Amino acid sequence: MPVYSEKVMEHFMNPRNVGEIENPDGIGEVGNPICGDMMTFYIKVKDNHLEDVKFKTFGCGAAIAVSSMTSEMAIGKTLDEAMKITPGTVATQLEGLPKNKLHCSNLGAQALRKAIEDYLNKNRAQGGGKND
Amino acid sequence: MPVYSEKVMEHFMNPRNVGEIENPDGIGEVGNPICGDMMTFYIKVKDNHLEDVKFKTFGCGAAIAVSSMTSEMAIGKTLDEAMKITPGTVATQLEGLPKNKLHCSNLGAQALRKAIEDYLNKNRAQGGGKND
Amino acid sequence: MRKVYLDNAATTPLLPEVRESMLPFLDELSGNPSSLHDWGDSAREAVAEARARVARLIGAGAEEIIFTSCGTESNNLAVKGLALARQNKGRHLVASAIEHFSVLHSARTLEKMGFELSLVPVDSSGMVDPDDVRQSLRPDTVLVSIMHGSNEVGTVQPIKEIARITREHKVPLHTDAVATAGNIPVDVGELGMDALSLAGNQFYGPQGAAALWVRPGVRLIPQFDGGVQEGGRRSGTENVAAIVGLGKAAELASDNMTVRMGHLSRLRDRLLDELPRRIDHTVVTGDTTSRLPGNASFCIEFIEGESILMMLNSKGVAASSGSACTSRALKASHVLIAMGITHELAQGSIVFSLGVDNSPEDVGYVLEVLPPIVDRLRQMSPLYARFIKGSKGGKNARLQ
Amino acid sequence: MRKVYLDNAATTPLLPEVRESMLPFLDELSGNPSSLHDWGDSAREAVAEARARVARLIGAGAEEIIFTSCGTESNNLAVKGLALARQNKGRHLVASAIEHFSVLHSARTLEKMGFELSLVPVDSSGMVDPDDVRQSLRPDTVLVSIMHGSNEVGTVQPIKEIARITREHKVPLHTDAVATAGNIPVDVGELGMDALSLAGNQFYGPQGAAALWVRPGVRLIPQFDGGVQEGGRRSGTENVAAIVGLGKAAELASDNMTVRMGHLSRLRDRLLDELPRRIDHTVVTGDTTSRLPGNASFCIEFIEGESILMMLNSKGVAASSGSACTSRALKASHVLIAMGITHELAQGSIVFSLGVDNSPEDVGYVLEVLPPIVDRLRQMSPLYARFIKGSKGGKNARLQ
Ligand SMILES: Cc1ncc(COP(=O)(O)O)c(C=O)c1O
Ligand SMILES: Cc1ncc(COP(=O)(O)O)c(C=O)c1O
Repeated sequence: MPVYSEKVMEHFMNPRNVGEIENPDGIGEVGNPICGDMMTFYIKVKDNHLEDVKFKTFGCGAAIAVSSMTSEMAIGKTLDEAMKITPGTVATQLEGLPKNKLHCSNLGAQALRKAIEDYLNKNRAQGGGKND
Repeated sequence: MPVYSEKVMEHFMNPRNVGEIENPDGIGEVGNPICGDMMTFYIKVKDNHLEDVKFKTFGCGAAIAVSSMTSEMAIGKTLDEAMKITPGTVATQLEGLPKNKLHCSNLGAQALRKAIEDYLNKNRAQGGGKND
Repeated sequence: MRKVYLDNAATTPLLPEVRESMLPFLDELSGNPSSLHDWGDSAREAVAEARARVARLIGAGAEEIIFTSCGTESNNLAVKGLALARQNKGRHLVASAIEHFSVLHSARTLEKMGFELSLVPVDSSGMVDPDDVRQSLRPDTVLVSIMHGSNEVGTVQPIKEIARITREHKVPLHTDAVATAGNIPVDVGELGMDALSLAGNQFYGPQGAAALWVRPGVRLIPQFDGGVQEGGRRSGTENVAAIVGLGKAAELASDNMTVRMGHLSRLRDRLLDELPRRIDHTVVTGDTTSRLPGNASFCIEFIEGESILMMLNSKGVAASSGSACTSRALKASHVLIAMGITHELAQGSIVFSLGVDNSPEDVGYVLEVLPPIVDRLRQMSPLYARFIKGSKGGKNARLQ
Repeated sequence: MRKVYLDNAATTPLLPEVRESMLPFLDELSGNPSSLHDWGDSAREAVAEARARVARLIGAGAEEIIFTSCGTESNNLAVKGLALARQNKGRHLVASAIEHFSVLHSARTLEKMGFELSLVPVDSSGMVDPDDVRQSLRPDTVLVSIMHGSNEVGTVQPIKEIARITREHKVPLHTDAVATAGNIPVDVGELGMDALSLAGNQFYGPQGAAALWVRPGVRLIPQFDGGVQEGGRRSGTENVAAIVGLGKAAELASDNMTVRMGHLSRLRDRLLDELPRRIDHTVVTGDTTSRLPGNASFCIEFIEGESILMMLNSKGVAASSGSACTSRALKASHVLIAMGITHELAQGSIVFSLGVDNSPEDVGYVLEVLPPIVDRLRQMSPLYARFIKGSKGGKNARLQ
């Protein structure tokens, strides 16, 4: 196997929060199958907090573990806090990733951020601006 | 070991006719230590036959075995017969020699021939001409 | 848990007889074959016997075999050694697009030195058309290198036809037979190439011993400079134990080839037939008739190879993949891409390579554990979700 | 008959612990370290452990070790790889006149590609003068290669002083430490070279596993193109069993070096002292103080090395020689000639290389059987006869 930490293996074998959210408040999609990995994140927002996060991921073991870990880290956080989840913090929580898999940890945080931005954009468009 | 035949090994371990002949009828010396091998052949001639042949050899296993075999083949032969001993017949009698050792078999026949020529020259010089 | 090794293309297990043949050269002092004493003699004789056995496997003369340390070394020596020996005649090379990197990258290195490389394409089943080889030849072509069998997709090339063309044009042909020698009949006289690479760990011999055969009269520039081992064509102290093991493996392969091929192709055909039946949207890669007896390779849509391997491994099954994520360079297999498979589909590559130790039960086990793994990964896959949505109510609805 | 192996410079016996460490990788399936499954994991972990052990032996970082198949490969990779990586900076090479052929002939190959080679001489004891290295440096020098210890005459070079000079001039220094690493302390930090070759079968490890260490930041052009094994610097499937054995041998060498050196140098000194005392007209070759602990090498006048080896072998003793007749090229050892030894004297070369398995009894046995062998050969030697006649009645009369 790639030299994955136990944490990565555990999240890969038992990924948290796999799935879609019906009528999500935001969707973020990054990567594409040609490059090897693709992730779609779905979020449900309540009181400026991430009430629920779900994902679907096409990709390697690291991509799946990163998605799982990112979703777990995000749930319950405020939007601001969630925007501060970085590839580095995800990789650290996973007890490290092999060097050539670091791009996967970028994708997780990016997809989450895109989903939040999607939510914010929609809200702004509706003049809601909860997050200002 | 170099891939020597049993015959070569046997002659190397128990070389025949090693030594010098006191007051030889002919001496033949070939090779030189810089090239690796040097042989000196001594002959005793009686009634146009090689009554005795002895040699001293500095060199590898093949050189010693070739000297021994050449001397053994030569003893008892007429001078004419002995002159017909070739590197090839020596090598054949030794059941072959490794390719890079073939020059050694040249030396044996050469040294013998030189000794015979030495004898013939001396005789001719003395007007003896036994061999004509 | 059942352990099922289906990665024989990566390296085969050692047969007990091969191990036995090696032990005396590990158990006691194994001499240096260049040494002039009894220990050296034993080592030299053992290497000579192994050489004769390897030669017999491919119908060659013993003195035509050069022992090397791995298939990669054999391929480097062949491509660079043959091309550089003829560079005064020209600097054009021909290779197929699906050669192993040890051939392709050797040719690339020659390109940096001023050679030109023409790549011959393959069709969708990974076959080279001999006519394309003919078309690629130029007056300054000094080497053609076409592999015999592909470890990734199993396709076996029409080397005999290709050799007929290269001989006609008096261009030497090297064949990477690392995946075929010892596994299917390879006779250099019958096939007609000029140089051939093989490796012991592809047919139940040890790692660390491989060979290059070169037809007598074909010049080769050695790639290791040093002593005069292997007739000066490959310097360096020989790995006697591994060479002896290679020789034994060659002997066993010569003796048992037909039986082995029958066994393997029965297992292979069951995989090739049943897996696509049990897992929708799965394609077989490589030619189905001109094929290595042990190769069952597929692309499974909507999911990625490394994830499949990891889940298979958790069930005790070893296999390999040509997906980008499983390569350290993060590029999809150039073999699959050359066959016209999309990058997306190539991500789902999975290669089962069978060995003589595998049983019908092993195959049954894989057929049982793989479908739920694919299901699970597809349930996670946004591509699959998109596909299902795109075909809602259609014939693919049942896939849910 | 007693069997005494004194050719450890050719190849050492495998220590039982080393053999034990290797067997699991021959006994079961040894995976391919590149594979993504449990078998691959075990193989990869075993290689990583071996890498750490080899690194520890020479005080290096694990990731700086490149595994190869033999000392010759390490030397070829070092000389060609380092020189070619810097050829835009210049094309001048420096090596000592007594380098192993795998270094010298690699440099010769580079000469054919346009490089220039300067050979640094040695003195009569085989020592390089660091000042000569300094003198040979030019602005376009891109590589210096000086061996650490000579397997033929035992001399150990002042590498630390040489490295100080090359560092000053910012020229990389490669050191062939095949004869020293694992036998005497070698610390790359302390010695200061930039690349170092070592081989397992020189310190009780297996044949087929060697290494090149390269200082971080020093560029190297790989000599095997192919996959990304060894960080892309040496492609090809690893010989896992042999690498594991090399690692174990490195660990044992690290742990037992002082004891081993004491044991060997006692045996060596007895040979160096007593042989010339028991056999007239015998000279020790190589430096007597800066010397490998296991090397006892001589030239015995008036006779030839192959004959000595054959007679020693018939008494169960294995040794080697640098005589012309014992080389397949029929040339006297370039090392002896570079030391100013005449071709004639070089013919009488005999090299005993001791190993940890040798006992004082072994040495006693050689001291007992060699003098009569020399006598016998001298009785056959026309050179000896001539010498005796030339000194009739003189001090050498007693030699008869
Ligand atoms: C000093 C030295 N360098 C290089 C080599 C070459 O090593 P190998 O024979 O393992 O290729 C040797 C072999 O004895 C050696 O003694
Ligand atoms: C077709 C082919 N050629 C060459 C190689 C390289 O051989 P090695 O890994 O022994 O260097 C392989 C390895 O799998 C192969 O399958």
